[in-house]
Amino acid sequence: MIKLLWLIPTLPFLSALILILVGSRLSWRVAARIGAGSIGLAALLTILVGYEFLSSGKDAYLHVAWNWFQAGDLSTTFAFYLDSLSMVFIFVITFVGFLIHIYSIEFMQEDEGFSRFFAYLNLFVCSMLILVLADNLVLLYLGWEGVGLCSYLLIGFWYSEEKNGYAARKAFIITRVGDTAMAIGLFMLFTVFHTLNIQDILTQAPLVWTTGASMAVLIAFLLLGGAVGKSAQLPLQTWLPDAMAGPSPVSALIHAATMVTAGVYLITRMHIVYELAPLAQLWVGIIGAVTLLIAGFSALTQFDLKRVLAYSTISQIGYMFLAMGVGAWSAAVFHFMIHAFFKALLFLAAGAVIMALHHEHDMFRMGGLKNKLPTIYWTFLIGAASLAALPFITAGFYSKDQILWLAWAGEKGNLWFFLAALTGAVVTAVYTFRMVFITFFGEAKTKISHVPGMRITIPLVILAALSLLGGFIELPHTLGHLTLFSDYLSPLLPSVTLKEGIESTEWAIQLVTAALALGGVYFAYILYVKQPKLSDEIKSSTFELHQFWFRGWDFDALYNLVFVRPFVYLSRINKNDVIDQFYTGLVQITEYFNTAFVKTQSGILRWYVMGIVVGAILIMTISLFVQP
Amino acid sequence: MMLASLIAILMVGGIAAGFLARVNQTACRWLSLITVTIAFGIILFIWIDEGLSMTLTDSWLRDLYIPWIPSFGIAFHLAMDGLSLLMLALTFFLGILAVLVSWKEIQYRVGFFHFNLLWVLAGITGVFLTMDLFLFYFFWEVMLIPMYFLIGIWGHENKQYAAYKFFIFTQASGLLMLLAILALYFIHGEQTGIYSFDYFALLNTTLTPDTARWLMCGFLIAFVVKLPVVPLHTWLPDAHTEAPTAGSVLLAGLLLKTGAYGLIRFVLPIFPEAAASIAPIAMLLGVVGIIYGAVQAYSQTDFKRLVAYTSVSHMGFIMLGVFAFNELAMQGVVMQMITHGISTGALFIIAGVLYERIHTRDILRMGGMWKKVPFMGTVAMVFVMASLGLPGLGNFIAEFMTLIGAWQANKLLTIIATAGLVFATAYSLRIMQKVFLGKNIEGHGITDLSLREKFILVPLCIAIIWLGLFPQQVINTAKPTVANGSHAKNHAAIHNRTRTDNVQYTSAFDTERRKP
Amino acid sequence: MNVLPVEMGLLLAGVLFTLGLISVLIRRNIIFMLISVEIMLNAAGLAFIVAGSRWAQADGQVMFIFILTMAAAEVSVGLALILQIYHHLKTLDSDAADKMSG
Amino acid sequence: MNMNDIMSLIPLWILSSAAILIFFSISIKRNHKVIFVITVVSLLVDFFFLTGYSIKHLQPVEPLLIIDGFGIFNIGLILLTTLAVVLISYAYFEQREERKEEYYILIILAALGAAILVISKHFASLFLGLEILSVSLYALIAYLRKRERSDEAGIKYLILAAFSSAFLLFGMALVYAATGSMEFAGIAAWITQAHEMPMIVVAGFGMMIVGVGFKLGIVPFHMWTPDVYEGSPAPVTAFIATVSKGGMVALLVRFFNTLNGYQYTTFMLVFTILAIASMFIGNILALRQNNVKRLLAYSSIAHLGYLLVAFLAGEKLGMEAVIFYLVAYFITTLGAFGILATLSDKERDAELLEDYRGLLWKRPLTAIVFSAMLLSLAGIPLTAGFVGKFYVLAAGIQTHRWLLVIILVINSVIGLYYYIKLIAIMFDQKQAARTSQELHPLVYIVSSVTMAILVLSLFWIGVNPEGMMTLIRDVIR
Repeated sequence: MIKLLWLIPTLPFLSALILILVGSRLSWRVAARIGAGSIGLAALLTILVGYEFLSSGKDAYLHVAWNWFQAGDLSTTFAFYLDSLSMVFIFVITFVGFLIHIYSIEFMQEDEGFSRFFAYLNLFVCSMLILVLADNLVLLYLGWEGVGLCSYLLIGFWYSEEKNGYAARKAFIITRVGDTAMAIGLFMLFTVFHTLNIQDILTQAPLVWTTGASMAVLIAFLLLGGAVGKSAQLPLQTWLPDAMAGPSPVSALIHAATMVTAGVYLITRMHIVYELAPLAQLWVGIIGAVTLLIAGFSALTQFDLKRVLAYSTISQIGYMFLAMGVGAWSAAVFHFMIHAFFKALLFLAAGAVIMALHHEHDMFRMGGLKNKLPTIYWTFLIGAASLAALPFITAGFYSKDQILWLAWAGEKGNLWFFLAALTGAVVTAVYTFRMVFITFFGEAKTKISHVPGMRITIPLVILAALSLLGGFIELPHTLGHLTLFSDYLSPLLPSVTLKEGIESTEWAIQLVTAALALGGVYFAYILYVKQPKLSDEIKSSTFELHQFWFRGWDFDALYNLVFVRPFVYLSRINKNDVIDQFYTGLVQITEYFNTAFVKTQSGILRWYVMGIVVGAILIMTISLFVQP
Repeated sequence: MMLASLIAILMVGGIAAGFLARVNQTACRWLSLITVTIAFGIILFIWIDEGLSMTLTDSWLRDLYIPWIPSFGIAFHLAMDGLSLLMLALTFFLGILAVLVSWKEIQYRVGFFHFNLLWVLAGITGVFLTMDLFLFYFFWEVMLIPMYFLIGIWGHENKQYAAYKFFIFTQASGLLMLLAILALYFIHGEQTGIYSFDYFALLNTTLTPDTARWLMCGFLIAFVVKLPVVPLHTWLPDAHTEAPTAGSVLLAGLLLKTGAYGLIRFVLPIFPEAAASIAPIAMLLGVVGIIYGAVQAYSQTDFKRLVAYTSVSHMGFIMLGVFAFNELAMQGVVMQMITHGISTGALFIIAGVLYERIHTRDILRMGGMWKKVPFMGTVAMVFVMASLGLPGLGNFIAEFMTLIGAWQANKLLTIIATAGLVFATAYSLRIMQKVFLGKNIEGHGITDLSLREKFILVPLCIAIIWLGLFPQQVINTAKPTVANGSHAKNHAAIHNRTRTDNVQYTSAFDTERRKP
Repeated sequence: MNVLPVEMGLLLAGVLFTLGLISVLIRRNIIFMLISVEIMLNAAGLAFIVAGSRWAQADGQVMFIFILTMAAAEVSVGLALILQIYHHLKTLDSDAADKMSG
Repeated sequence: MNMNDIMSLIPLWILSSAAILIFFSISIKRNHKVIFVITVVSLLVDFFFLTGYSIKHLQPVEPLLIIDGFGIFNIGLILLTTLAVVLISYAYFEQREERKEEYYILIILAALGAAILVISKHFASLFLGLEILSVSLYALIAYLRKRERSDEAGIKYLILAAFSSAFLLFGMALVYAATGSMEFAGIAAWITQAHEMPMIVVAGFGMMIVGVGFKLGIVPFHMWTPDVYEGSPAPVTAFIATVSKGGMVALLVRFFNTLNGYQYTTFMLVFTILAIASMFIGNILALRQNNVKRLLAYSSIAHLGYLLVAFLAGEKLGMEAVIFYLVAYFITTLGAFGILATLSDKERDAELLEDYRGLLWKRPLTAIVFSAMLLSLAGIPLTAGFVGKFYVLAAGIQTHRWLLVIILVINSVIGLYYYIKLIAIMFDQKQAARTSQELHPLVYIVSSVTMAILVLSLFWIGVNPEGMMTLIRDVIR
């Protein structure tokens, strides 16, 4: 069964191909069956492959499809490499992907681009699978760009809106900036190792480099550049909020669960390089910490339901980066998985709400949905609770707690990381429940036009269950000490060495975390349910700051000013190509001479005689007086 | 003889088609199509026959030598290696498509059009095959005139201006190359007593560094104008924009490649040291081209002009790769020649197809066409993605190999070139946005691709994807040529070393003799 | 009899030549221009005679006769043309014959 | 003068007697056809005699002439060119009312003058040949009396030619005064002996350059060319452009080589300056010209500049290049003016650019032939002009005349512009309103066959120049 690993990415690819080629001629039922069914099969296959892989006890499985290209020293294969890390990822991708596909069948039912949507979505799943299964960095890059393309296509799915297209291009271009850094990183890796095979690089790296080798640091930074682009981290985070222009399932799958965590995958995959480059690793943490705060505060001020979730995604990935920064690899991957569950859930639920309210995105025009959409309400609440990391019952608590703890106690952790994470936790709780209260409590402001059906509710329920229970596979020391997940990853990803004598503080940290999360929820309750006026007062008293946060800390304005406008300006003023002026000038000079010379051909005989005389004088002068 | 027959078939076919059109225009089109297809068939036959068993040592597949002007040592010398094979395959592939795209577009003077089309192809075939420098120049010029007519007669509004510009730029640079060829001829003749224009003879000319640099500049200028390299590119946007679709396809797909081919075939092997000495400047020019072309492309509103500037940008990679002096980059260059021919050719075809429907090339007047023409949109998407270097499509392989090879030679320039990919994204997506996405401003009620158009574009799609996923066959075919070419630098090093060794040896000998 | 140095003879021819040349330049009447040219030709003939006498050869005089013959032929064609021009233009001003220029 | 001398001069006798024969024939009855046939036959006979007999009996005819391979080749070239001009002329003159028969006398005499010019080795024969040529040309230029421009062109040419002849003669006299010889070889011997050239000889040569430069129409003695080209009947223009200029080039080559002029840097400098000036000014003047005849006149100035490059390169290759270029240029120019003549009508020649608009669609073969000629002038491969230019460049590069060679290249590019402008007009989609009245088709057959032969030889020499090259190499040796 493990031999069929290649089928996992191939199935979605075939399905995408069919839908692109003949999709327009298929009925939506057939298209849906092909689109969702292929992912379903892939998910099933993943489980079977995973079962066999786990039971085989082997570290890794390699499937070489064909030799891709080989020239000079460079040799790349089209090969899939399965190990415990990629196993987690393909599981999340196919399984969550499958749920989202099911959801999409109903969500997109009315859309005329139904089959196109599924084609793109399948293509995305295929690319994402290639990304995480790639055995060399070139193939990974293929997947990496492939998901970028699909993200572009899906953000701009409703293409007749100009702003959707803008958001799509913005997403593609900004991630490409990161990709450029990553590509250069690949060039450097190749120069050092003469291969781009991931496993070869990882085995050789410790032999070639000592810890802190400048080349290692440089390469780690360049790869980090790719990661921050894809994962919407500082300073390339600005595309993600705009990416919400895409349909909600897209936001759920691509911009929450899978693609945006590709950066996390990349860094985790290359963790040996980062271990050898402590400076770069520290910066991974710093970027994570700063991003999670910035995005968290921005999330506080948004009124578009999906933008809140987008900023929250940035913030949560910040947590993962923070975890990687302190070397808590498995914690990062764990948070990735749990985050995939609850954030997909939140997006899907939000999508259902938006669809129910006739494509209304503004939270302040929702309200009172608690009773009208109970299933949605409850599942959303569970997701929110998990996001806010409400203690003990939610999966989010366990994953985030682990990060907080290791940021504090880990050898590479420090107080600032911890404080940032802690502040982030409070902020998360506040904006999450602000969202819940505004959307579902209070009085209804918009009529419900569509009640979600089974295809929407079932995925929500499954995801809700996972958001609650998923955390119990990894429990902290103080609460049962279950380490299924980190054990599973341990051969691959090293665990964190703790600072000496710090274990005893674990319970205190947990207590503080729990208290702060609950406090945040209560704070939100006061502001948005008990005394809504208070929130308005706060808002008006800090209007400038509010607006600044609302605009995402003005990064967009900055980039526009520094990069986009100069580029467009330069391009515009030089539309007619200044270099061409040079050649036009040459022509003009020649024409000038022409005009001048033509005057000498006056047609008057004596003038011509004069010409001969002048010539004669010239010749005589030269012959008699010039001695060359 | 097979090689000569390729050229002969095209020339005879051209003349026949020209006359046939007086009787029946459709027959003329069919005849042209069949002629090019036969040529394509011959190339495929050779490829299958030889290519599969190709090895490094036996890199010349076919050779034909007929004395032509013996008093000047000029011969009709054709030979084919892997590189020429690939280029010819591309030539005839695009040639077939060029005939097909003109099926409906060209209704005016059909016979003369096809005559010119086939003669351009014949000239290009000659350029890719000839191993005699005089003959090379001969074909180099021969392909210009029919091309000039293609632009000048069947072009768009400003065709005369564009045609002049094209002709004068290429002719000026070509003449400088002729000077260099002649100088090389005499230097070689004086050295060896054998006056010959033969490529393999001239390869062994010993040149002083100064002379070599000057002569190389002569060759270089012809090739970089064709390529084109900024700041010698300004003929290209005009020519590409004004040419009829088939003309644009041939220009972008093939004529630009003759420049790249010349660099690989002539500049590097004949002037290894000189080429190495200007490599940084050449690479810089390449990078300038990449960035400049991309910035220019972004602001254009004429679809074809935009694509033309992307060519400038993409050809910068060729300059960068050729002068990186390693096999990897060179393979990238060869790949780029092929994939750019396909992807840009396809974009021009799409521009042409749109022009036939809505009679404008102004992208500001397009928009929202996906709804009406999803098939065309999908195809366009593939090639737009190819032009921005999306992995999985041929251009990525080319650009990746070029860049990774160039990295070994010059890091800073490679970084800038890589950043150029961001710009490529910007202009490529702009095409998609303005043409197919967004709102349907003018309410064009247009029809999707016809069967003939699908027949043109789908093979291109398949080719570009195939090259992206299975490029190895191409790489293997080019390998013998490229491996030798990129060893030029090593050759040079060995050369210099032996020379200095000799000097040391004699001087040592002298001192020893003086000692007693 | 004192033999004049050959330089003097050539100088005389040169002066004659220059006079003819200047008068071609300053005359506008075509007939006068033609006459001036004849003067120049005769100057050349004089130079030939001087040169021939220097070397005591008849060649110089032979050349002079050739020149005379040729000048006569030239004048005959020239006068015919001038008649034509006068017929067309009603003037002998050479500046009037400037229909072709540019 | 012995029998051998008389035999070897037979080519000249034939021409003279043909002129006289026509003269008598006219006095009996004016018949264009008959005269035409006589002319053609005599030219052919002359040519066959030349190739059959003279070529085997090379010898000098002391003291004036020398019959050598070079001379024979040039006479042959002149005869064939004259033949071509005559063949073109028939249709051209057939549609005109003027008396056409004397034209043939004049053109045969002009050819005779040129033939004498190219075999002369003495100032006297040089002068005679030149003047026979010139005087015939005065009449030929002004032949179409009814056209206002023809007499203007005639008088301009007459005054200027006589003026420059005076320079030439005075120069000769000076040289003669100093050296005591009018034979080229004698002058050369004297100079070799004298070690240093006296001022008077330098001045003499300088003045001779004026005379020669005028005939060649190089800058600054070029100003007559456009006016005379425009004013003359098209076939005469062709004749001036080819035979008159080519004869002078041949003479120059002979004279310079006999004197071994390449050692005198002063004259090399003068010619270099003239060559550069001719190339630039000729081409630039042609750029925006709307009259095809004037355009070709300016282009001929530039082409003579190119020719001077090969001339300056000297050595064997340079001489070969000069001759080859001349041959190519003859074919091309004849072709171009031949087309111009066939397109002309009774009122005026087809000389405006507009007359050619859309010619390709109206008379495709004519347009293609004309394009081929223009491309040959531009030096594009497949044509004789290309090989000629290649030859010139090769000669220049072999002797390291880089400045000249690069200027030649620049000028080729400038020149390209107006040649392709003309081609572009012929390929234009619009068509000129003007349609020439049609004569009896038989009249055109002669012209058409001539044009066909010209265009075929253009391509033949362009594609397979080996034969011509061997021939020229033999001749020079």
